[in-house]
Amino acid sequence: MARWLLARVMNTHAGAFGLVTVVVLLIVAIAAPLVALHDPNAIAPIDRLQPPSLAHIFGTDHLGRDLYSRVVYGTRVAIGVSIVVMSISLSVGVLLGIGAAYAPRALDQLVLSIFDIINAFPSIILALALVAVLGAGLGNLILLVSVVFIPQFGRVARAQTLSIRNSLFFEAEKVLGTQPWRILLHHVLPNIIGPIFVLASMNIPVVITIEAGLSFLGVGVRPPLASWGNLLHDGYTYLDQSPWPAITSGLALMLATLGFTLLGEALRDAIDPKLRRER
Amino acid sequence: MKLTAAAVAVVGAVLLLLSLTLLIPGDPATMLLGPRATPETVAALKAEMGLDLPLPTRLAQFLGRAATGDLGVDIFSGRPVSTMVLQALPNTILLAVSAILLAILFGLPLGTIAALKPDSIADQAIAFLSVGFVSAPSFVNSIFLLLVFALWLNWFPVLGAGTAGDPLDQLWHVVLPAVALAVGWIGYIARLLRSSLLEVLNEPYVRTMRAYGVPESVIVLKYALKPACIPTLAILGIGVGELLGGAVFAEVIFNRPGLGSLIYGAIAVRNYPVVQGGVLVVVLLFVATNFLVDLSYLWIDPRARARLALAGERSA
Amino acid sequence: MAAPLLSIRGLEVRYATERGPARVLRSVDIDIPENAVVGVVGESGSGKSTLALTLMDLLPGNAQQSAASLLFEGVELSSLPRSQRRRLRGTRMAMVFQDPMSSLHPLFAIGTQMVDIQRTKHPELSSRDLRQRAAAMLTRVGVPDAAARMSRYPHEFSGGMRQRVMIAMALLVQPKLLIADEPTTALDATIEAQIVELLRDVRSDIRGSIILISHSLGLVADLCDHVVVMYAGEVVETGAVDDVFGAPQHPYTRALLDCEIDPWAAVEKGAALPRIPGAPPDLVEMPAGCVFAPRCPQRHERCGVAPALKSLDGNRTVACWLR
Amino acid sequence: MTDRAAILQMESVVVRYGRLTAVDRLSLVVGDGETLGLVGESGCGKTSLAKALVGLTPIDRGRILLDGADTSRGDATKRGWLSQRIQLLFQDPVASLSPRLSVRRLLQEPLRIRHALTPQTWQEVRQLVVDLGLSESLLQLYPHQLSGGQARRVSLVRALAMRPRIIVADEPTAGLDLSVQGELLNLLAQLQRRLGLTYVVVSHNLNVIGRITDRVAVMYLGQIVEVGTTRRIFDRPAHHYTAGLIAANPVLDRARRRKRTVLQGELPSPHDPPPGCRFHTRCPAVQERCRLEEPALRPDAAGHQVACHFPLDGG
Repeated sequence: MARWLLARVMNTHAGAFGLVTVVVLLIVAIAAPLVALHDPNAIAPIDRLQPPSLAHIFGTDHLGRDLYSRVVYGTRVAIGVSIVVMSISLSVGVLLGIGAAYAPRALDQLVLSIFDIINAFPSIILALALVAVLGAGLGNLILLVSVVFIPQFGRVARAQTLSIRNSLFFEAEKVLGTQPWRILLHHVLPNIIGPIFVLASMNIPVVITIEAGLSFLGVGVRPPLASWGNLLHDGYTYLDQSPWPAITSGLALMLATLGFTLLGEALRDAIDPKLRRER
Repeated sequence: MKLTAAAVAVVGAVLLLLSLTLLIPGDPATMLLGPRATPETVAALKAEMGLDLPLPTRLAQFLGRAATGDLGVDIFSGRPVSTMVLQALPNTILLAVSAILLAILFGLPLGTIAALKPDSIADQAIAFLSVGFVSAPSFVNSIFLLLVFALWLNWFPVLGAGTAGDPLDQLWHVVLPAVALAVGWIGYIARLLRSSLLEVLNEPYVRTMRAYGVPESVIVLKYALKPACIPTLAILGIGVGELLGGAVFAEVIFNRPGLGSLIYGAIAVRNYPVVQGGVLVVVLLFVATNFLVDLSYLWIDPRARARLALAGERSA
Repeated sequence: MAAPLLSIRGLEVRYATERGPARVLRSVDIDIPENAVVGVVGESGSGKSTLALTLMDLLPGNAQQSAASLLFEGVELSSLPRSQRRRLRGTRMAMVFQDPMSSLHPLFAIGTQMVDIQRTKHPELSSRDLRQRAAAMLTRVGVPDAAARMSRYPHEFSGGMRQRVMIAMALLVQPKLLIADEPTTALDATIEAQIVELLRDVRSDIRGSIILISHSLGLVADLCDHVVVMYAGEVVETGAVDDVFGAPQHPYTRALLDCEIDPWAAVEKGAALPRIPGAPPDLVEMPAGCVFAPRCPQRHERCGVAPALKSLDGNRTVACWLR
Repeated sequence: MTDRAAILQMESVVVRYGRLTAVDRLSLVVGDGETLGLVGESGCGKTSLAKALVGLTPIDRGRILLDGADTSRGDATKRGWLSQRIQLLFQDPVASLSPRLSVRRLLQEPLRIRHALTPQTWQEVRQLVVDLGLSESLLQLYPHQLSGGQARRVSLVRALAMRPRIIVADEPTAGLDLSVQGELLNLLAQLQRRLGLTYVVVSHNLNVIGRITDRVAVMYLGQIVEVGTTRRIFDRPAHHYTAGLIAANPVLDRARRRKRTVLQGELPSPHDPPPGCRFHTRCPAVQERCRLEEPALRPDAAGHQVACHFPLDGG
């Protein structure tokens, strides 16, 4: 299965590019201390806002910190946050979604209404409001962005479960007298996990963007922790003095979202045959 | 049905907003009066702001006042929030509408061209551009556009929304932020339209048209584009939400007055009535556009009209 | 004998598949006489629907076609530019499809569609005239309250009514060649009978030939003068319906006719039903020789070489070494 | 009536979906070991009835007795009671197999459900696989890799592994080519002889029904309009609808084709069935009484039942 998936993903240029980019980013994130050339938080006011050089290949920021090293550590935050957020939203959303599909009508409606309420806010506005109220910081950021994404997983899980409950093979299992727990475990779960997995992989770049965006607005990851959003904010502040902080962190962010998007799409095309015709 | 769901969502959203203010670590009254305030003055201010009342009462009061257009007052300046929001709203709407129009204006033809000649060089170029566009975060776009076109090339103004009462100047100021917001949606619309158009062009009903020699231009422009636009329309609803979110960044980066920068500025100083009022208006705007999108299905798809009529009959 | 309306010689169609090209039609030779109803019968995979789409030039993108000759009304279609070929559709040729639900556009009123399909044939007529013609034709094919129904959408019609609309469309353009691909398969039995009656009834309205593609031997026997029997992409037998069904010459035709159950036949309930053992060949990896040989009860050494379609008495052809 | 002992009795069964009455006061008896055909056009309720028989659709009124036991009371409502007595073969065999399970797992499932998965029972199932003409290499495959015929046999093995006494087959030959349908029908006949099965065959293919069934029940708008032996139904249909349905069947025999009458009109909406005789809007022999009074399903001296005020000759 894994090998088959890999082959399908590598089959297209876009998929291969996405996979390679994501693998490189993962390595950078895990091995950040090895990949970075400097201490990301070492301040050197004399070297502030330097253009790229041999010593600082991405240049330096307004405090003279090495941008390359900060971008490398920012990878850690971006990928770490997005994976944790997706894990939380996925688990909670799938549980709620399947639960709603099996629950009596009133309970189902209640869960749907909660999803509707969360969805009534544009996601960045909701995250902004939540983080602003509960305070900035990594933990709150993860928790609250997770909340924003729960409805998506919940809805997909619910819709998939309902469509399976309407499917012929579900009826066939009932006629055979299959126990409900067996149906759930062997027939419902395996069939909804594909689309859920695709949704998660497609949402990772979105979470990366939201994390960076909130940090950019100063309500996300707190400085001096290096987040691409923080770097970008500093870059924006000193844009008229040196474009390098903004350019390097912006490009890192774009590369990450592009890589994850392409990988997500390749996975979707591989897993979901109905969507395979799309590029 | 849709209308009730929308109403439930709005009421729920307001409830959520208000309950959030309960969870605030430092409450606004204390914050406003500073650390040296006596408990009595804090309590007095709280009473004045209605913060001492139980949540359901506050909710009812807030909704009751909101229905008459009263969103409370700015805790610092004492200005009515509704006035502030109304002043900011046109700028944000101009930005959002420009971005949507740009996205449709470029996305629609690009998607159509790509679908008509699948796998051609044009198609591949469009596909390549679209993916790049889709994945670029709007605030990165904003900063890069600002850097290149305003700071380096000096083609467009750097900051602000332009002089009030000068439409041309305002339009000039909206170009860069609108492009920054639209870029992702150009790619998204182009890709979505391409795939749905390809699907539609393979439908049996298109084959029927071809079997009677109906010219390909009529088939594409009249018969295929209409059904192919339905999925695009569906994501436009969600898109408006993302645009309103993206507007926060565009307005902050380009220093434009607007709902986004209003909310952002208020959050920084915990000016909760302004945050509440601003977010409420954003939510209303978002829910209303989604409702309009749902309505437009009825206009496009006769089957949706029939389903609605049937549902009405059942509930009657 | 008069020249046929359509003469197909050496038609080959391949579909690109993941495993390689599937040879869906192979060296197909068929003559469609003037003013005749020709049935094309065959089971799934016989290539009968591909044949229809080939004639209409409506093959999907992954199909590759090569024909030695497609002579229609004295014009060689295979050398005709695409634009001229398109202009034949809706003027000299038309088609009725199997599924009347998906074959009509769900978002446009019936009338709009019926007007647009006439424009190639009647560019000189105004939309208003075309609309009137369409409404009159709906009445002709038995759609009640036709004028009002013109502004209705396909989902507001029953399956049988939709198929009447499709037939009305075909009649509106007066084709020389009408291809009907399983026109009653998607319909219920009593509605199917109504559509069969309608087809019989409008037969004389069409001053041309009809190709009826069907898996139902009964339907072909019911409606057609001539029959073409196809198996796995090849024509195995042709001739007048009564001759072919009365005295089949090809072992496949005979076996297939045997498989058709006669519910009135006086047979013991326990008696085994006839069947053809085995399955049709894989069109991607075709075995050499006669296509039917692996399932044929009468196969012998010569079947290792594919037999050509040869003429018999009484205007019949058959592709079998035994004849 | 049948001379066999009744194994399945439907008594005034009503099946509703919301406001739609799909099966309306339907009574029918199936004899032990017989093959009963259930025919009718789409919307007549035959599939709803089949689902009700296997417990997939609850019945709103009336009762279904299996071996004399009410299937909605007592022991019969326990999981496994019904499934070990009656099984359904679905019309779309590929879609009725859970897509993520291998054929091996699919075939073991009925044994697991019965808590009877032992090397010996599994060996029996594998023998059944071979008996049905399936290769053992199939066990490795997944449903989407099977042909329609193969999937149908896998479903059949699954059903048989529950050791039912009755099998309801919904359109057993749908999607099968003429040249291979005989194979499946022969197989069903063999199994019936070997295991003493009772079949309820739902089909629109009158040729198949005419050949393989002992008796036929004809349905129209949720009700049975005629029940009798297959020979009698085909040779001398008493209900005008039955006659129209049989006449609509395209057959090779030209002599039979010539004398056909075509039923006019379309099926009225099942949401709003006509008053009186439900068939009166399309009946060629309609009288005033038919519009007012609903005819009951009544047996004649020979036990042939028909619901018509003015049946065809000898009815």
